[in-house]
Amino acid sequence: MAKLVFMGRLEDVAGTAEMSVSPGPVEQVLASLDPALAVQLLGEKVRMAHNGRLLTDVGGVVLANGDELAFLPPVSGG
Amino acid sequence: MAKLVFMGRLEDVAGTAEMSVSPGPVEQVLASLDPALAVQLLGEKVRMAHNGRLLTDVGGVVLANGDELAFLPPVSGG
Amino acid sequence: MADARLSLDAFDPAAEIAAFNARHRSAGGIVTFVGQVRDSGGVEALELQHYEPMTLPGMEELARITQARWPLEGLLILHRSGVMYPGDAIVLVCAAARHRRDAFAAADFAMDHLKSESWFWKREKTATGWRWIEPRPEDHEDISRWRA
Amino acid sequence: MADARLSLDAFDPAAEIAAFNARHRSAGGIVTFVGQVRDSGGVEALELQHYEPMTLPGMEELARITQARWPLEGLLILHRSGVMYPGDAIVLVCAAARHRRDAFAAADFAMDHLKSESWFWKREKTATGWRWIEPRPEDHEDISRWRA
Repeated sequence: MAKLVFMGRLEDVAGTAEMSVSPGPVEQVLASLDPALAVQLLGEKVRMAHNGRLLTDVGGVVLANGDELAFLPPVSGG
Repeated sequence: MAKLVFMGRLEDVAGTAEMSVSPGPVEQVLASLDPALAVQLLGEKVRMAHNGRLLTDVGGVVLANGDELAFLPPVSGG
Repeated sequence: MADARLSLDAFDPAAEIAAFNARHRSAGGIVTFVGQVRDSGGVEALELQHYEPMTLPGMEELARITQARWPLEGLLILHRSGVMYPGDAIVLVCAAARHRRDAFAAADFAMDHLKSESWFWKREKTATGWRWIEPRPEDHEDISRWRA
Repeated sequence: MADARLSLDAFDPAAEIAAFNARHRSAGGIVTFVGQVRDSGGVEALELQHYEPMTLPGMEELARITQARWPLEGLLILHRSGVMYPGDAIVLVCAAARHRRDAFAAADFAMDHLKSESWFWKREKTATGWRWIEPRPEDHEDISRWRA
């Protein structure tokens, strides 16, 4: 299985901080989610990180077994 | 008597931190000093304070008994 | 020389500053910034979330960039994660430098970047419940000052 | 609210910062600057002279101006006079504010003015003896930044 991680307000939208999903192309993984959640995850201010590395484009990205895909809304620290 | 106070490098020039002088107009007090010292005290970067208040012009200033005239070279704190 | 730390528990900024100062007694100047949970505006608690694989590495990279940009003798970047209460310290930055202006600029730069480019998500609890805090436009203006 | 102090004896900047922080736990941000005698360049000792009738009043006036210019929740300006050795603290400025940028600007402003417009005279002792330190051109440039 692969893991999706929802940070910040996306955790509230997803109703969970993490979700196990079947491995496969990211587009396919997103298509399997609740459409209301998928729309939020694909918002223009949301960035994605694959195994801790920022993605510039999800096209062609495939989640393997044990992979982690994080959805990162705008940050605010300090 | 009145008192002259020499701060910073002017103390080295005067050879003392303070000096008692006879009361009177500042011009007259300065004229009574060693000319080499007076030249330094009248340098354009030296400011004067009469009883703790900065003078903009010494013209007409008279030192009374117990007065203090301080000579303040450029400062450097912190 | 640079020290970046993510603290999951409360820390004492005064004790950290004392330790930093003791390590840098030969520096000309030390600037510190402490950010704390404000005791006003009805905020009962604040939570900061971090993302384990990215948050500390990002802070370490920020420390590296800050040190590359100014000649520093020491730098500490310490950030809390978790639930905090009014008066609790959120963040501490200490910069030691030979010259005062370098220490001020480095601490200011590090804070601007922690505020709007580090991997933290913040929510506040008030009487009406928890609310996620979005970055403010000022945060982006602050950081744009450094892109000369 | 503002606190200006002239210290004729050594002070512990970390203890002063801890006390200041404790008084301002509800402020959003606290910026501190500590200036110390550098442990380099062959300086064996540093002496700062002050002029009793003007130095502390000038520091009090600087504190007043700084507070009038930025919305601060607290301000401390503490300056040593006398003979100091490498590692000794010379000056401490602490500024607490609701907003980070105000605290940074106020501390920076106060330091620039202490450096070149407060009534102190400084001399250094090296192997060749004591030497008076004149203000540097940078000190005047630093202060001119605030005359907008």
